Amino acid sequence: MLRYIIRRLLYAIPILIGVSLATFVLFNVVATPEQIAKKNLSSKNPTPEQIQEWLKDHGYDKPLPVRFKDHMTEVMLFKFGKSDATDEDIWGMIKVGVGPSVSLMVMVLIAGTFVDLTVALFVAYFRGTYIDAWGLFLCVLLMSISYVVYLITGQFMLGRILKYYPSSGFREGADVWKFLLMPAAIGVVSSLGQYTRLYRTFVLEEMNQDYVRTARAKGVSEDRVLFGHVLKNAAIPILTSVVTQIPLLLMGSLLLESFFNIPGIGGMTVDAIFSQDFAVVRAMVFLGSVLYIIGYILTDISYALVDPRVRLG
Amino acid sequence: MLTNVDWLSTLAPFVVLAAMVIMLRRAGRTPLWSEAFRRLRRNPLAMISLAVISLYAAVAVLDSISWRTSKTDDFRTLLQRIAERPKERTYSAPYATVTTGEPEPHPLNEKHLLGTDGVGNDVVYLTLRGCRTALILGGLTSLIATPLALMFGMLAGYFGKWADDAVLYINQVLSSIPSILLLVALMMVLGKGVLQLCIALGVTSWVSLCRLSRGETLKHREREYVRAARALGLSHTRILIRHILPNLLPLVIISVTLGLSGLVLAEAILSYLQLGVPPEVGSWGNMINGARVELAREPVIWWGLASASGALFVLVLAFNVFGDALRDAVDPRLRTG
Amino acid sequence: MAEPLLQVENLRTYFNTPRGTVRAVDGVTFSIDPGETLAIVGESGCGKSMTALSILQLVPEPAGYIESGRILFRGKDLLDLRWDDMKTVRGREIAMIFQEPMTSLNPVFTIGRQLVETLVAHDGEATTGWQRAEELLARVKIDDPRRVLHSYPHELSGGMRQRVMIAMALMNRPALLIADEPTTALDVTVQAEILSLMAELQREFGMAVLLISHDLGIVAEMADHVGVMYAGEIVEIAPAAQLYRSPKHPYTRCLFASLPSRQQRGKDLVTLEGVVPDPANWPPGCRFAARCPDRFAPCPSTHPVLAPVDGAQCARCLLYPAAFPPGVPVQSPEKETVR
Amino acid sequence: MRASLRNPLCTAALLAAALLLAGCSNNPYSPGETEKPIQFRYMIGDLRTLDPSNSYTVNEAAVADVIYSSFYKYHYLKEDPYELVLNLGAEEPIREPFPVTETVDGKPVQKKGERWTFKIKSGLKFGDDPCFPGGKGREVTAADIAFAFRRMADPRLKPRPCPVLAFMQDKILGLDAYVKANREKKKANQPIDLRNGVEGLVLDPNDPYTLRVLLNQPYPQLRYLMAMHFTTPIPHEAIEKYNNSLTHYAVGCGPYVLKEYRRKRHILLEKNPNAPAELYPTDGDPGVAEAGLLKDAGKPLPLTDKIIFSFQKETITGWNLFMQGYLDSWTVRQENLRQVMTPAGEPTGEMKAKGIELRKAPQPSIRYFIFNMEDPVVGGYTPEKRKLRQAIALAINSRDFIDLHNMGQGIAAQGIIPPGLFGYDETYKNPYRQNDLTRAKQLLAEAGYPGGKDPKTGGPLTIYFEYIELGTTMIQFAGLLEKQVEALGLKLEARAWRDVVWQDKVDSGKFQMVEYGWVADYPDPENFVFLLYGPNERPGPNHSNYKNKEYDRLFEQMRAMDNTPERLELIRKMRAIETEDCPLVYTYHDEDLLVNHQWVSNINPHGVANDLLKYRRVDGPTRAALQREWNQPNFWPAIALAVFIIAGSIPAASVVRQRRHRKVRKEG
Repeated sequence: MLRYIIRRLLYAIPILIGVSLATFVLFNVVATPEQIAKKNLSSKNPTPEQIQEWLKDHGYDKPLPVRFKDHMTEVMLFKFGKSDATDEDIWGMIKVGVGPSVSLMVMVLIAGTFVDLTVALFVAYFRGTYIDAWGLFLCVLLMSISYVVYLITGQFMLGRILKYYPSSGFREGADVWKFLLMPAAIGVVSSLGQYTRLYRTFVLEEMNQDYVRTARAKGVSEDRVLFGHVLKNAAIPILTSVVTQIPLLLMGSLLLESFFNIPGIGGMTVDAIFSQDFAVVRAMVFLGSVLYIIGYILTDISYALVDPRVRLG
Repeated sequence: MLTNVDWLSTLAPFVVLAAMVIMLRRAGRTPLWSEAFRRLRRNPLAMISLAVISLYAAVAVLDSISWRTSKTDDFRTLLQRIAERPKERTYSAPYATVTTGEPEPHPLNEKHLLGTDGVGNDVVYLTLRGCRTALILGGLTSLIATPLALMFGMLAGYFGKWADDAVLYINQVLSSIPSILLLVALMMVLGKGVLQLCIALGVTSWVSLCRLSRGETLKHREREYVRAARALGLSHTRILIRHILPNLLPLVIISVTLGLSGLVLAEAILSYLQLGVPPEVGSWGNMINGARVELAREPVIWWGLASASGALFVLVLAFNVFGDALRDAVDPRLRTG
Repeated sequence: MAEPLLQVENLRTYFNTPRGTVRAVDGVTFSIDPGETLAIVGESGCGKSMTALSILQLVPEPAGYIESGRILFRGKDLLDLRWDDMKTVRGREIAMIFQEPMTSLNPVFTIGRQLVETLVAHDGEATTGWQRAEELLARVKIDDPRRVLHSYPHELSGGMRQRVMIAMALMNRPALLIADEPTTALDVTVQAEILSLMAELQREFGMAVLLISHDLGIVAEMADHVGVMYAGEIVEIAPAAQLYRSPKHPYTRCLFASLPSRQQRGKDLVTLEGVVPDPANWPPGCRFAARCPDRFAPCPSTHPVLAPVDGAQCARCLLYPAAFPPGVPVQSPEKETVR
Repeated sequence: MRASLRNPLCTAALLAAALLLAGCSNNPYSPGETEKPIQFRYMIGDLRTLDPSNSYTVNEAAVADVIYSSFYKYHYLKEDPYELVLNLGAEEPIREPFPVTETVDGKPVQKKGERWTFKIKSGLKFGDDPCFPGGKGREVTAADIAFAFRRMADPRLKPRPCPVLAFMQDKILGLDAYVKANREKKKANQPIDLRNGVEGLVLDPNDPYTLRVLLNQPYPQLRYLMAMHFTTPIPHEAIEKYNNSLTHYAVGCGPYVLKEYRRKRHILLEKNPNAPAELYPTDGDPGVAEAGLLKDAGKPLPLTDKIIFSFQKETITGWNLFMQGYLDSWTVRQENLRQVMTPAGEPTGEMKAKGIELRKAPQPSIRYFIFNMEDPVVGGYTPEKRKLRQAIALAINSRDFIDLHNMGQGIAAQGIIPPGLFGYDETYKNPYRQNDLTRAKQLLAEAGYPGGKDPKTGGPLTIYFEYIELGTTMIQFAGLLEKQVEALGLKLEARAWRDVVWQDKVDSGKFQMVEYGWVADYPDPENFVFLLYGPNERPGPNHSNYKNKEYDRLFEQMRAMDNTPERLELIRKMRAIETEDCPLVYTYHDEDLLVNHQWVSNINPHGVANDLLKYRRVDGPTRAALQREWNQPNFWPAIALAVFIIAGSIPAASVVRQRRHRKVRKEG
């Protein structure tokens, strides 16, 4: 297993180089560094040499090839340098932001998967009846609502009408869950339609397999068949879809965190986008890609864990 | 008079419509599609959603035909001439007679079915103008992404070796960048605008289609009829175009139709990040984004959000339902519903 | 003769399909005595597998359902049982093995666990289950049963998997074993081993076997009685020897004629022209009429009844006067054609 | 589902639901905290820096000015006019003429300079901090103030240089040379010595509490600088220990100490045990006592133990928190105004119900349109060009902008000097700000554009207005300007830009007309009239590049004068000149509207001072009680959902039972 992981990581290196190449090209065709400098100096009237100083400070003044070399070496070693807007060390900002982001993500992932799976099994159990038909149609309805609309109405409902939990902000300590519950609820509901339908399909595919008929022929009860045999087999595609959600969630929480003022990585990236802070966005694109690649590797490993037939060569 | 018509935006929809009709008729002759159409016709849900989509398309076409009366005047589309209402001062509730949210409410020029937004534009009119943007987003992006993906996919699948590795590498790099961030980066580079948005969405959405078409091409390349065609001395390109492409079409059409809803939804997210379309282009994303502030006001201003998200919801629902129905009609094995 | 173990009377199993109601099993009647082997033979699609599944009420829902008929097992009608109570019969008194050993075992559970589950499902003890499983695996001639218990289905060959299926079926010492084409998916050498194993176990456990097959060769060796099914009905049923000696129903005769055998060396095989009628709307008269070489006047319009024609041998063919349904004038074919 | 399986699942779900509902309260702070005497404030954005040497925005000052005290402070209850009172200072500084010799490019020159002698109180101590030996704050000396002056000249200051250095650089003896020397040292990255080196800062070896400042020209504004946090005493130990970075760390001798600064989360200030003895003022402007502002007269400051600033990036969520009682006060934005104030200016019923109090806070600021004087169309000093600008000025109606854009908050502006400052004259009516369309049309005709038509093109003359794309409010603003200008027959094209691009256009003069604003650095008219001073041209604050020799001469004369009638005369002359040329069109002086909860007292929004939080008192128990009352969770949706789930599961359960008990054979 370890050998397989190492090999996959080595495969990842060229891709990471490709990604950092792409980010470099993308971000150096944008607004001239002078404009970025002026924006970030934010004093009423920055003098020309102040701008020059800022450029030197952030390394924008070197010629393109030199900047390219620096960029590639720095990014590969995760040295992201300083943010354009706030001069903070980006790696420090990320370290601070990881805590809330991960806790939110874990909450949404676990609650989401549990809810989606329960509803999917419920609907699959009643396949062929009205529950199945209406359940499916409801899923398509939920899928068609835009994510932003979920956020706006969700926050309005939870903040102004229900008032169960704080509708924004964040605080470490014991009751951190009080701040994460509302955003997590919205995160779960917004992805409910799509994943319930997906899981239902996995379960139904397994229902029609021969071994189910064998199990019934053995006199095994319907529940054992569904929750024992079918669920264990359906777990394979379900687990892989859950694992692929992880990087998506970390990035998906972009809007969730900025809507609910949770100081996580997502919120930080949205601020960077609003203030055209290219250093941070560039770092996040790279970090996002690393997470995606790890996500893909996790997916393959999860195959082996769940499905005895798969051997990681 | 000739120079007063904005030919590009007026003719574009008709050209697209004509192309679609021709394609449909040619496809109708092939057994696969005629069977699919027959099944579709019998599916009531599919027909309703098709009707809804064509209604949106009609509004979009109305919004495309534009001309100006005199040299100095600017272009106004047919829809503007029909649906445009006089601008009010600021917000006003549906069917109200006075503005809301002002210290001294001012009387309105006329009643508005769904009220007006912050700058006084009639909400119904704005929603109608959103149709064109949404359909362009869906249509133009697919127009950009699909040929690109097909070409790369087929090249990779058919020729293999270095072509395959190159396309796979690009594919892997692009797909390992989170789609939201890739979109954001592209929009920051390209700037705001419907065309830029289409290009950005196109770049992010061609990856999955490319992988799909590569897989299919690989499958078909091994089939005997391809080897037979090679034996007959047909050139590679002829084989690709005449033989492999028609086999890819069903899958491609299905994945494009299913992808449309994702494209339309993406616009709302980008508008929140202020990377969507500029304010003067009517777009539901901007309306929804504005609604955040409106909901916080007292009295709550809900009609902007309601109409924009309603219109978006109905269109996306129609795309989803029609996409599923089309997939089931074309190839029941692919059924996931 | 002792009271029959299983009596199936006029069993009808239908399917709702977009093209109308498919009458897959349309009035099947037969019975099996304890310890005896009845084989049901027929082309694929004639409803023999569906008959087997209907006995255990494993008809694929929601399309399929049992229209009517009775299935008496030890005198009790299984169709009157509620779905839960039926559970106690399945796997304990009636066991079943299937055609595709490759997919019939759950790929993600170990063999041992799936065997033990059969016992546990009927309130057996897990610990005794493991011992019993090991004994049975040995009994079905699998070497190193302990290793097999802990391995996964994909690690075994087709033949071994079928042996595991047989062991699984015998966990609860069933009175009746239904074997739905057990050897079709296996190559010939393994087939012989499995069949001889089944015969041995049948004698040892005193178990009745309902063998579903389309291979006349296998049926000849294994079966005491043989029933021939065509188009959802039993067209002929008789003790095996008698059937092979003198098949009465024209369809059975064609089946035997299409078998390659020494007598017909060099001649091309007899093939039946035409195709099995559409199960959504069976023809009114004798369903074999369209393809029957001995067809004569009443065949297309009169639906023959399965009637005794020679001692224990019954046939559903108008060639034999007994097959005419009551109230229909008996006719006989002009010329005598004797094969 | 089998009964046994269903039970644990159901009980677990019910338990979880009960736990969630029981534990739910939307109080974002830990329980019991709102009872204590703590102020709950907020910040819209992350603070760039709290460093006293270069912190500049109003938000940063609100925090910094209660951590760092200076020689002077503004009298809390006197705003008409603003008055300086001693804070760290022991007595009023001695200001005496003092001949000074200064080497100007090599040659010594005799100058009529000035010497100020500042004497601070003894026994003042810095807040405790690990940078001091033994962790205890040491005594404050005059050397620390000198250190602060020199630190302003430190080129390594992050994230921006000291904004007020330019005002003093050419006035304090030797400061200019010191600044240049430090820059050379930084290039050669040699160490910079901030503890000595400026001629003009004279310390008395045997009197550690006296600092003398030598100036090469009279500079009365020095008094105001001694009231700003730039000249607060800075301990050199902190600079050495925290390698010159006081952006998010603070060591001062003010009433509060910076306990914790979590980026993008919160700022926590706590009472400074070593705080200097400061008392709540016992007198003030007339009407102060009636307003209840003297209830705590004479009490030692600060009146609250802690201040928590939470970050509210979204104004919506922030406003919700205020309405739920979790923030003590809020600056009203345009979207909530309708909910706060009735047309007559009274608080609405909802506000009265919650006992929320409304306060207007005039700000010494000015909003104005700028014409680019170097633009071929609107620029130029010829009578025609001047008439064109005057015509447009007459067409612009400030009242409309105040009503629509700022929702009725603000005073229509006649001149460049805002109310509350020396030189402001309520009675003055700017001839070109009286919105007189007929006169405007007549002036437009005289300017050569009869009826707004441009003789060259035949069509209406087009003027371009550039603004920042910031959502509906700015579009509304541009739309209103368009309507007013086009009333003259002219055509106004408003174009939106990203703020980076807009700033670039303004600084490089690539515009015809833009809208701009200026907030006072210190309450002196010089800080406003210098917006039209020639040498301050772009990219300096004089964005219109207005150049008038006479105006510049008068400015140089008045800038260093005391507030005397002669200075007032000079200001009037300058106003006459720039009104005729009309490079700027003044619209309004901004006015903030503050809302405060009933449990906060001693609120007096001061025009210039920023150390207001130390005077505030908070009644914790009433606050906690009201919070509980206003935030009753609304349970009916949860109950409705539960009922729906239970109702939904009954038919499902019956389907299950029916399915398990069905007979396979169809009945009959």
